[in-house]
Amino acid sequence: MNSTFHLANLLTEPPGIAHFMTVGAVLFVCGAMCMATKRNALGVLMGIELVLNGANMNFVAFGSQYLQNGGEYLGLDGPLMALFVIVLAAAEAAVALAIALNFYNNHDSIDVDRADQLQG
Amino acid sequence: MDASALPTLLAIAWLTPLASFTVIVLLGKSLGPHGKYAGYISVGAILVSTVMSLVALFGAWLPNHPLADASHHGASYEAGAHGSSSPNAHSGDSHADGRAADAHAADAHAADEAHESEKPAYYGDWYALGQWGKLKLTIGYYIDALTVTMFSMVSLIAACVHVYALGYMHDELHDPYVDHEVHVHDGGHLHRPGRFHRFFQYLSLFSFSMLGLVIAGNVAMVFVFWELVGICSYFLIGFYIERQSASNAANKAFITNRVGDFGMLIGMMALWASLGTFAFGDLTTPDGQTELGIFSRLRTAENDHRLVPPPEMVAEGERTFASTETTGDGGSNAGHWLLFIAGVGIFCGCVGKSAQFPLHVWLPDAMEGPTPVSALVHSATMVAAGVYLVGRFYPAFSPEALLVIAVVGCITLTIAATIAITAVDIKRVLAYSTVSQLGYMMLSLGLGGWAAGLFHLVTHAFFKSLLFLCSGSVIHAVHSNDMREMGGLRRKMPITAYTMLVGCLAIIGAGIPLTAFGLSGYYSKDAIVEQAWSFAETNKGAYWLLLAMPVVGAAMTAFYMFRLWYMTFAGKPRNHHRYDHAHESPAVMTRPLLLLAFFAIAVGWTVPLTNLSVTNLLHQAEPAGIAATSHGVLLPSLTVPAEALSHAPEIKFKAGLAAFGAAMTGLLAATVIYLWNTLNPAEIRQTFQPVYRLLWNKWYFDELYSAALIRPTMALGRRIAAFDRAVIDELIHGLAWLSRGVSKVFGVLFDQTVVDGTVNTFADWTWDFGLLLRRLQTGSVRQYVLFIVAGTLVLFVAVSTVQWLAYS
Amino acid sequence: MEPIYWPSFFFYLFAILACGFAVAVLLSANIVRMAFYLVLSLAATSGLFFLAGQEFIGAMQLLIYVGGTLVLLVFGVMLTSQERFVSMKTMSGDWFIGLMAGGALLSLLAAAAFSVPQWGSPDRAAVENLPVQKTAAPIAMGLLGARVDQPGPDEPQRGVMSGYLLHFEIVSVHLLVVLVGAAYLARAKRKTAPAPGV
Amino acid sequence: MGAFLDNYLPSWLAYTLAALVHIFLLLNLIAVGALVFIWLERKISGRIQDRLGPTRVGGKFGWLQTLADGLKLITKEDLMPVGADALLFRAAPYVSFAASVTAFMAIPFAGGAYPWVAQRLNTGVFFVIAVIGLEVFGVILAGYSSASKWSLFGAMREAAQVVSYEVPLGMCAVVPVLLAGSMDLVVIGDQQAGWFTNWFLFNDPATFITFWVYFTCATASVNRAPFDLAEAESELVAGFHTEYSGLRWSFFFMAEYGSMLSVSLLASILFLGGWHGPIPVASMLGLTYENGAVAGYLGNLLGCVNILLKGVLGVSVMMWVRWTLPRLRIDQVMTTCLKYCTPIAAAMFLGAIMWQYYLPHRNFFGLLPANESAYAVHEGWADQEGISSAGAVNMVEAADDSRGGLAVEGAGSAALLFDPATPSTSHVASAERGG
Repeated sequence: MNSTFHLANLLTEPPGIAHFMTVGAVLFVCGAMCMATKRNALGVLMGIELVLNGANMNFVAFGSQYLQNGGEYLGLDGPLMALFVIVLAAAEAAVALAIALNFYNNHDSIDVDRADQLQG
Repeated sequence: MDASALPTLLAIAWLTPLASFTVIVLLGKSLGPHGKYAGYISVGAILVSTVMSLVALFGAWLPNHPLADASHHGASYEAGAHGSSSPNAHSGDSHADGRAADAHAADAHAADEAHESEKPAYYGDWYALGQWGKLKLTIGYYIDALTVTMFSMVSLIAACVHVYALGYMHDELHDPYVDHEVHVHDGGHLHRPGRFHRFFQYLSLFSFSMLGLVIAGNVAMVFVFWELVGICSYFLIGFYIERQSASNAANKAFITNRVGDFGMLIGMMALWASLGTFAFGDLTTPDGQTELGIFSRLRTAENDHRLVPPPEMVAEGERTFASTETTGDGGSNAGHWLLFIAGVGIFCGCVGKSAQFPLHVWLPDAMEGPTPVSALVHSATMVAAGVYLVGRFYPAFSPEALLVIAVVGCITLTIAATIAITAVDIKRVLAYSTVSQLGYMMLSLGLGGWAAGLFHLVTHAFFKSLLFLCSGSVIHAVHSNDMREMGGLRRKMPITAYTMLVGCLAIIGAGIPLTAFGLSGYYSKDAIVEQAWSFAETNKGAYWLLLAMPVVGAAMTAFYMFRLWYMTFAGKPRNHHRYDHAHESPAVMTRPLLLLAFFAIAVGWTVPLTNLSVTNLLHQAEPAGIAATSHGVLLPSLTVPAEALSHAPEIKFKAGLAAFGAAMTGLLAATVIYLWNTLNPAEIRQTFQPVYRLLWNKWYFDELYSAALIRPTMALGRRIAAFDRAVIDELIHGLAWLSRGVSKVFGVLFDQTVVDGTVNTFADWTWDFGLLLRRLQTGSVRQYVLFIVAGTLVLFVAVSTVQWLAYS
Repeated sequence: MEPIYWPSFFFYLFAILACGFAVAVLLSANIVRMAFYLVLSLAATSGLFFLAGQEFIGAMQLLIYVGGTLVLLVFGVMLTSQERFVSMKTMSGDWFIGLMAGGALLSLLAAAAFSVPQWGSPDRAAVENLPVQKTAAPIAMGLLGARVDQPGPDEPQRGVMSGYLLHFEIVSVHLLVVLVGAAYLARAKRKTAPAPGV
Repeated sequence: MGAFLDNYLPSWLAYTLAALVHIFLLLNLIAVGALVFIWLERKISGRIQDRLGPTRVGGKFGWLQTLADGLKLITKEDLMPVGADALLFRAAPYVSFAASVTAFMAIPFAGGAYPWVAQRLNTGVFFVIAVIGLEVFGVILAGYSSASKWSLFGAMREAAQVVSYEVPLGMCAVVPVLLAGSMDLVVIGDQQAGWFTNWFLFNDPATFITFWVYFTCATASVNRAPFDLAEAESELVAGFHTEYSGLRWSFFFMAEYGSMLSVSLLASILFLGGWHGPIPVASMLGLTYENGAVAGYLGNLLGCVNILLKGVLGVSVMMWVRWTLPRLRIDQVMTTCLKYCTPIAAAMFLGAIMWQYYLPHRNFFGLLPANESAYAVHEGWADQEGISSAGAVNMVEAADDSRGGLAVEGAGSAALLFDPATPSTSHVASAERGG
């Protein structure tokens, strides 16, 4: 109901979707920054995981009954989507890791800045 | 058994031959040695059909629809005859007549049938193929007494023919089969693999097609099976495809039929365009509405089932015949014209299929097929289809259309009978006899004798199949078709000879005049002559020819039939080589002959102690409203008398005597000339040389068609081809040359400067832009991520700005 | 004063843990520590999932993500953990640009999150009176193709709201393909030529 | 417990107290358990090797030996290699131990109307398996941060092994879940109430085989011999804990013994009837909550003893195996997992489904009719529809069946899912859930 943020009743008010979304946003941005700043391929991979988790947080938040305040409600779609994201993230990690290892085998390095043969 | 079982029973009877066909097509020669078991499968299938049809008739139809007593019919004749005594009365009276007859008939029928119009019939759809706008195509059924009768008749005869063919086609089991009539280049005979299985495969398909035609519930389905019957006959007539004559005959049959089908399509379109339905019966749609069928539309209950063009037909007709004059009472005749066209159109199809003048030429040539096929084609299937369709479509024929039918039938029966007199090929005699008998049927239907015509169809089917199978037996024995090489065969093959004698007696209508005892043809032919008599009495004038011709035809029938029998079986053998070679056919061939002979004798009888007879059965199916006398609208002087009127004793007496007298005359003449040899046929031939030449050459119909149609068409085609080569090809070449020159000039002037320049400029721009973009393509994943983030931000900001600008 | 709402307390606890370790992942230069922080961050995230009532998703997060994916990641780290790759410095310029963009994005997302009133805190009494929601069975039914939570709009028959059976199958096949593909990519290969210019 | 205390104390104090009591009990269980198990292992190994084992400290059986060892370890110097990553090196043992303890949070020790469980979760099975799997992180971090190649090798082996073995382990755990139609451990345990014939172990041949596969995989996933590649002393000195000493080292062992106990408890709940003995003594004596709180408490106590006995039995079997079988090579370990355990587990999963589909409502290899009430699906929604069958297959069947009508009864199904009559607490309980 109240979109303003009161420090006084911080612990007496239930968290809403916005709170979860904020956490998700932090995770997302951290992940994106990881991808942008890490030179280690596995660091980039970790950034991706964080980004996916940030996104997942939104799915879960919108699919949760406890956070409902009359807004959008995904119902069962929320957790199911989150589940698919988790599973696909696992698959993605496996493939990315395989790529990273291959890259390491071929270049003796996992610095993504060295993987720039495709530059224009 | 409940009457609701009828569609199922008949569907089984209908589809079993299809199953047999499918099995044989798929397995073919692998069925036993040389495909021998294909024959058993096919025979089994048609036997199942027969049993199912008979179960449908005796188990499901008759218990639910008891037949009227013949004596009641007699009573109704009285009433009908009464009405006919004032034929010139106002047309409104004739309804009263019809209804009087109806009332009597109603007593005779089951008590719950309050109305004569409510003839028992079952109709519905099994499966809807689809609906395109108004056009709805379904697989449906329309089952009434006629359907059941036809099913029994067709399947019974087909079963006999199948069994017979097992023996007749035995040669085809040899591998290789030697066709003695085909000569190959080195002077020998053609050797080819046996086609036993293929023959039975076609027979099964043929039976399936004919049964489908009979059970069909709408015109579209009828047309489909109509064409299937046609293609089956094509296959079977051309069974000995290596023989040039067989191939030609098949083509001829097929193409001639197409001419008739063209007319039929026109008739179907005329009906559909104005009525918007193909169905015979009224159908109830899933949402509970009743869609009236063709018959209900044309003969509505409000109009006492008189044929009145429905309003939409009048409107359609007025659009089609914009300049039609209106009748005196303000109404338009347009609807009647349309009805006439539809009727004649449908009849055109029947003309082709039932080999009526002028499309009769294919049927005699169809003798090139194996004899069992001829038997089937000539009795139960192909040619019966046309007559059946006229009978089925009867409610839609206006009196004028009926007159056309009658005239065509009359011409056909006369011409065919005269040709049959001179033919020497045993099968050809029978073929022209068929054409002639079909003419009788058409004549009867055209004159209002609905039941008589269809009754003749049934009786004729039995004795004509008998006759053909007998002739097949003879051919099988002597290996020749030419009667001049036969003679005296009755001593060698008595069963064949005497069953054929039965057939001959049946076809000439042998019986004790003025009593109810005779062979089957006796009843049906007399009924036709009675109807003709009734018609001629009602409509004076030139219509008497429609009476005279059938009577004369009866005499000719008797003459040529007995000429055939005497030349074949009586007297002394003319060719001893063939005579010595002759032998009686095996049991598998003669048993069907005996069965058919029994039917040829007895099918016209009423089963003792019951009312069961084919006539009574057919009366049950008589379409609503046609029992009454009807009057022409376009041709006001035309009156089609009610069929009941023809049973009046005075007509019966005269017609019976006339028919009997004619038959006896013909029989006597044949006996005198061919048995006693009192008169020498050669001398007679000499005397009537021009007439004989005319008849021998089949009235020059083939030559006429050749000269009038085929040769002009060919000549025209050659001219047009020459024109094509000389003018059109040259024109095109010139144009091509011109285009090439012009394009060369344009290529230099325009293409290479303007078009190429534009394209190259664009390419250069793209290249430069690509070089620009290339700097962004750093290959670094991390920078790409930054681009994505930046892009997201820009997108957000842009959208927000636009929103802010738009809503603030 | 109202009594403390304990889920709220735990929310903030886990949120601070998740966000803090996520930031630690970002700021840490050591790849192994990054992995460690990531584990903790994701575990805290799964705690948040539990708090949101999605116990199944939370357990899955622990099982698949933390227990599977990240172990795999650490495995990869170890396979490639040469001294020079463990701590790779990033250019300060990159850091600057990244932080600028990230800060902007974060502020944008946070602003978006709090800009919709309906996404704010729900009524406490209403939330406390909610019955415990069973999560596993509806999800399982959803994966098997039957939606039991949202029946179609006033339509009594089944299958109006279709479930996720097809998606489930696609994901399964996808996983299989990934398995095969990863095994192929990572298979032992004999090096034919030395890598150019290490 | 928190809800109970809430009536007498301020809310925050009540829940804090409840949480502390739970933690105290669980930590004691693990600590005391570890003490007992270490002593037990020494005795068992001694007997297997035809020795006596510890005999002196604390009297006849040397039962104070472990305590003495513990004192020694506490007083030992805490060493750390020079090149070690200090933070991770220090954190690793606690990560392991924390994971091990957390698993106990969701394990019930008695069922019935008032189950003895710190936090009842409706996805308990997965939670426990997931948390047990986390223990490996401590091992991996320890191996990496020790800056020793022995440790690193051990850690890598551990990583590969644990990730692989979680697959068959999860598959095996799904079979009882399928039979019970719930992932709630309390529900699964109570489904097997009554005589031992109701145990899922004896439900059908597939579950019987599944149990042994589960036990193998559990042994592997808690890193016990013959799968203890991470510490293989013959090759890697001591594997991941080569560089550890003193209290940190002992934490690893507490974690290991805790994990052994938790997988054994999980095995007994999933397959061996949990807190229900082979003979239903408690219900025979009327020790249920229908006969009053005291009787019910006694019944639960009996159940608690029961499940702990089964857990100890499981741990003892693991020790027996350890001192009987030689250690496998790493490739053999992976082969065992990927070529044997996983396919067998998958086949048994399928077999259990088939069995359940074709022989529903039968127990003990299909010989006995099932106790219908015990088989009512406890998720709260199937009960009402009168679906009295076990297993996910039948749930699916019921969902397919328009008569069963899960999705059919439009508004009804929401009520089925969020059934207020289900004996569970309100959202306040999620405080405990979080803790």
